[in-house]
Amino acid sequence: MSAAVSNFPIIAIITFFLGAFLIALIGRLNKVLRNVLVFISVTVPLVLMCLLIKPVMTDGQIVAYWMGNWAPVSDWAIGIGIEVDALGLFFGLIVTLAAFVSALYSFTYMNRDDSLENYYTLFLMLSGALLGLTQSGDLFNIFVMIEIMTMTIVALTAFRVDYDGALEGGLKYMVVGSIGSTCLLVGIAMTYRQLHTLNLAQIASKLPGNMNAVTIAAFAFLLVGFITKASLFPFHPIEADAQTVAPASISLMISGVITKCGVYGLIRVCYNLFQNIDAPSVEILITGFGALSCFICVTMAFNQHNFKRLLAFHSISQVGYVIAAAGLGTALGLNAGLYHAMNHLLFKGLLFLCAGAVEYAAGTLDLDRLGGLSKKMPKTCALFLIGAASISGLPPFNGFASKWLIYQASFEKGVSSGNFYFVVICVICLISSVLTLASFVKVSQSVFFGQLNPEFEDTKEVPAAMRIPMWILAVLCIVTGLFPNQVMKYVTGPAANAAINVGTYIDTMLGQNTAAEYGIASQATTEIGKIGIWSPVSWLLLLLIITCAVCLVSVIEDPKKTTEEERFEYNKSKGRIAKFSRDGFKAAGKELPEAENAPAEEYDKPGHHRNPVLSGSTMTFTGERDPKYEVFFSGEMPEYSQVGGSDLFWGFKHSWRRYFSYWRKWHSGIVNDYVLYGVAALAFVLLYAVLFV
Amino acid sequence: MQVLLVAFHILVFPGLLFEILMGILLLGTCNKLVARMQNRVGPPIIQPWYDFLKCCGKETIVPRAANRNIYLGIPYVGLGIILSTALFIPFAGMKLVFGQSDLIVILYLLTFVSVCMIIGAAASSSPWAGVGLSREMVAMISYELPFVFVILAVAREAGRGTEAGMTFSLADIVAYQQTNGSFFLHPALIPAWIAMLFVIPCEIGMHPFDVAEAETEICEGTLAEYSGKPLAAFKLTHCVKLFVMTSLFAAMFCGGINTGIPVLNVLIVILICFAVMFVSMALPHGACARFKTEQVFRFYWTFVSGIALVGLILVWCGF
Amino acid sequence: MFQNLIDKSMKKSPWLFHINAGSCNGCDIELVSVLTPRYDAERFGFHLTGTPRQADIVVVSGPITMQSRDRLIRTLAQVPEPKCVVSLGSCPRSGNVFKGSFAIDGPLEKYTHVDVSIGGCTPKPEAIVAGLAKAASILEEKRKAMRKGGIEAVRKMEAEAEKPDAETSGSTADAPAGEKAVKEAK
Amino acid sequence: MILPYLGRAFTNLFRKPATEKFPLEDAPKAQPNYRGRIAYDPNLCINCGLCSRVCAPQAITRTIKPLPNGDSEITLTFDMTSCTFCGTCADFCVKHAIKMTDDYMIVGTKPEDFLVSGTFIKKKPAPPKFTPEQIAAMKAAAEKKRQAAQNAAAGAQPAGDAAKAAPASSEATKPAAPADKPAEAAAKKPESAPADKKE
Repeated sequence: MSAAVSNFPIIAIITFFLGAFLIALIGRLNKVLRNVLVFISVTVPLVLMCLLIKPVMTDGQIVAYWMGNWAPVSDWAIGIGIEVDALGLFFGLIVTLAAFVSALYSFTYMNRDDSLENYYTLFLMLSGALLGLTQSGDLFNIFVMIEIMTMTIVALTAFRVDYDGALEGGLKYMVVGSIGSTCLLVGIAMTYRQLHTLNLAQIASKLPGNMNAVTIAAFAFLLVGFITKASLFPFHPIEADAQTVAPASISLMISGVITKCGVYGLIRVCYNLFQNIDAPSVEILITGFGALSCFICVTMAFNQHNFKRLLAFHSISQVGYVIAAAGLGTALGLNAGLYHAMNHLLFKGLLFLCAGAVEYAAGTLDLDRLGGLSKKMPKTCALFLIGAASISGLPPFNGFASKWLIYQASFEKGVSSGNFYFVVICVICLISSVLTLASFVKVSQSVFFGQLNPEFEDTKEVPAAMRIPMWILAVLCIVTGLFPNQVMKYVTGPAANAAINVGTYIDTMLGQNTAAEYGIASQATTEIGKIGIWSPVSWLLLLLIITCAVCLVSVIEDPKKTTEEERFEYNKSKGRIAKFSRDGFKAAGKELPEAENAPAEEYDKPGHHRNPVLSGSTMTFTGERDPKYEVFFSGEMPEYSQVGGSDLFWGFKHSWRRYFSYWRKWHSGIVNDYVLYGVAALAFVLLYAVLFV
Repeated sequence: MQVLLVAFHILVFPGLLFEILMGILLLGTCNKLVARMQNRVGPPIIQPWYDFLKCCGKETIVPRAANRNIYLGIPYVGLGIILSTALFIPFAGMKLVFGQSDLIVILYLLTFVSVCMIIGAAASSSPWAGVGLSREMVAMISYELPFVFVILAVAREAGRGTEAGMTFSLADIVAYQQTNGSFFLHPALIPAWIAMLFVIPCEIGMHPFDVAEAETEICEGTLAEYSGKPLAAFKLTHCVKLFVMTSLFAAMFCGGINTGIPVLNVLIVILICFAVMFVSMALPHGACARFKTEQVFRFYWTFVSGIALVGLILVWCGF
Repeated sequence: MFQNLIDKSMKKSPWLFHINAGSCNGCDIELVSVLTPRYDAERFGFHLTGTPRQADIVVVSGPITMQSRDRLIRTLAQVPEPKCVVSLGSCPRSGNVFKGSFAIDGPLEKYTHVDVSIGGCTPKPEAIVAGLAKAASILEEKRKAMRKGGIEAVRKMEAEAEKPDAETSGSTADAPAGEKAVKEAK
Repeated sequence: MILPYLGRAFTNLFRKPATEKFPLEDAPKAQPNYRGRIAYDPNLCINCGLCSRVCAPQAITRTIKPLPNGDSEITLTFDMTSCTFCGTCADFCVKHAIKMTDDYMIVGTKPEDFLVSGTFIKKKPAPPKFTPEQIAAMKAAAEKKRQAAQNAAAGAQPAGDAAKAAPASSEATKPAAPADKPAEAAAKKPESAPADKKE
């Protein structure tokens, strides 16, 4: 490992923090300078992380860097180590990519707010903390980074103080977040008390030897701490509230990255430190948390009225997917989990940015009032469709590849372990995938399609600068969806293997054969070959062939039909017709009799009888455009009657009304309820760990 | 030569023309059988072909409030996808076009086809279509659960041979049935294929469960605004979906039929398709009226998934 | 070749859309009874659709009452071309017993060209089937006209159909011819 | 979840469908006295106009065209699209000129197909036998004869019933007066009758 490459991670972290402090100093001077500074301090870490991919991912080396060059002396690791293996780099990539996209987006999205230098300082500190968390090889350093992250996120959620619910969301996040941090701190203290070391590698080497009651309690505390950060089932309301009120670029960071760091922590704890993931009880616990939060949050998202709150609940259910897959313990399961974690960042980020764009253009996120925006914002609608298709797992997009892996892994785990529980997990995942699709159909119908609310008549498309980051994410969505095998081989495969065999992790930090001496076998890197026998590229080729075959057939020459509508539009564009004049109106192919000049006596001949007083209603069509191209409204003039987002799917919701009303009461929005749920979860996990692990 | 063979496979035999022909014949005979059940003569067998041609000939009206590109483009995408899905199903032992086929992939492709219809309905911005697409979505949620149970049961049963203990690949399932008997006769899988027979009509949207295009209640629901060529594409998708589901049933449960002569195999599987069509679509259509939306949902999530779950548990306990 | 295949298929699968412009429901029941097993219009491909967008033959029944007049015009406009309008029973053509009342708004011919009329105060189902079959064959000619000259050609064809054909001799021709000429002038 | 019609649906499969073969064979005949298309026999018609007065939807119109030789050509048109087939015109027609056939296939594309009409020529009425002068003379002779008869009767009972006779005579004169008026009316009647028939 050449020296220069080994200190890339620390440079990346430092650029974030340096950028944050510089902006705090000179941010107020001039806007452009501040934006340039933000841009630099966001692109440099991304570039560094990409440079690291070659050595760490493909060659399998691990970057080891001791802060202040305090190398371990006679196996006492005092200094803080930065250790980046494939797993750490994988999550580091996620963090830097999200930070880059979010910064780009917020240049235009936030320009309506003021005191932006505070925003950017907090934002860069947040990204720095996140990157530090994923790179650090020291347990306490992880805790410090988590603290910085929680504090900055609380401040950023409540950044728009005038937004109703912002302060409340921030407060709730801080209160329940601090429960998680205290659990982490207690866990770290316990492990330190037992093993007298904080270095991850050293803990990993020492811990499997002496598992006693204290370390099991420490495991439970660490587990609950990271579950709070990943905001799984009992802790998810705080994140849902925070994401609803935070600015869109920040909710991208919350849902895309902070939950992933919780997942990173969980994987480190279970796979590396305690290596007890293959114990059935731990698997059941973790997959249980994952599946539970997956199903409950999807059904909760099903009848939300606010666009971003719906997306928030979905992001929790997708994290539930990741945890359910990662908790399986098999190589395929971890692979599927990591792949889904990456996909989740891409499509969830895209959807949050679309929500931000809708809020920026239309001003509201209420699903019952929005409607028909696809005519006004066609590009955002296209982007939204890509995001929605990939989150609901439609084939060519990336959601499908990772979900398919998750079903395969969970069912395979069920079969190999003979435990019907994992089949139930697989079924829950499949069903919540359909429910995700259902709620995104609801969102697309009530925001983009359907009738345009006259209130939003003058919404314009969002500026192009805002759409560039969305296009970056959309392209990544499609690319990772089209080449699942390559992604498996180069990105998620090495990361999963790094998590599974801890030996190399320990050796690089503490010297060559320490792992062997502690009796930790280094498992062979399992090669996942058979996966991905479905190659989407060939399917896409097939689809192209068939659609052009269909179009060839349908090229039957259409009867000359310069429809009146096109001619009318053409003339109007040329300004020839100011308004559709009355005389041009031949509703059903026949001139309508003018009320005045219809001679009364013309109809006295046989076979024709007309009432003498010609009704005034002939006048109804003055000024109305040709009804041929109006929507069929069973004869009436079409007026605004958009079925609001909330009362779609009446059949389904009616059957589940008791279930839905129970969960609505459960999410009461009162902080002490959430704290109660958190503590209850902690007690449950402690009891479970003591009894079973 | 190889390219020509692949082209033949894609475009003619198990490909486009065969699917469309089979789809039209299946829907035609289904309507004819239903008519005969109601004691009337009923339309000619190739009536869907005339409907398709007539719709091609009519003028296409795009409502002013509709989103024009999606409104016109989506039907052809849906048609392309359903035609490509059929290529993933091994038909009477024929070699697969791309050599791989997977139940989960087919499950999601079928979902994609229904999503195309939903997006098409949403793009037409008609209130009828709004109600129609929400009903289509509820129908999709309702048939997904039993369908998943059936897929897991079949995957588990066919996986006994492989080391991973389960296989989603349809090719392996058919191979397994070739060796030790088709699943149709297998005692443990009887509840599975009964549940599958219930799932097929809801997946396609046939009469008792066609809550989405209920022409009487919500004016043709999702297709309320469609006319002309896009409508023709949707009608053809409906026909081909019939063929896809019946040939999926044949592949999943009657894969073991192998009489050596390929032509005979093909005929037998075609016969099975017609038999499945009769039992699962014509009989319910002739015998009962259209379900309400929540009736469809409750029926599928209690009765049909109960049967499917019994099938899964039977297979799980290794009968 | 494909085009006249389509023309032929126009005749073979005509879809009906029923507009009740204030009818006493006598004709509506008869129209629906056409789809029952005894008369079974479905063997000719007739199929009752829910939207005008998918309709080929629009069956109008009832004297165009004041209320239903605007809705009738809008729905008729929303039917895609080559379409036929069939008046069912006596009411649409003349207003039957409601003739001269303040509540109805004139015969159907005022608003659209009526291709086929089926007389009878509730015509028998066989008469309806015969009428619809005639309308289906007219549909085919309209489709041919539309192929050549587009929608204007169809309108021209309808206008010719309305002109009184010369060969009906005898005095009956001139009396109605009188009022026909007047309508043309309008 | 019982399916009551499953059994019946299954058995129907093997039964002959109950559909009429209408277009292949000819249409089935209607019931015996079905009120279908109107058949009007112009020769029996006496142009009394009862049918058009009694027809609710005013489906019957009549045009009378005077011909040069004094005859009048009368056409009655029955508009089938305006008729409700109630049959009242057939009941009221004194001469049974209107019959309701059982032809229910009233289908047409042009309004003319629905008009049932018949015309007949109403002869000019024969010229009156007596010229007006002869009629005046005959009237005067009759007058004289009646006066003579009256005077004879008045002579027989001169005073007794003069009072009675007065009113009697007044009646007598009155009946006499109207008596002679109808006579004129009668005279006038022959040539007015044709006129009456004319309008």
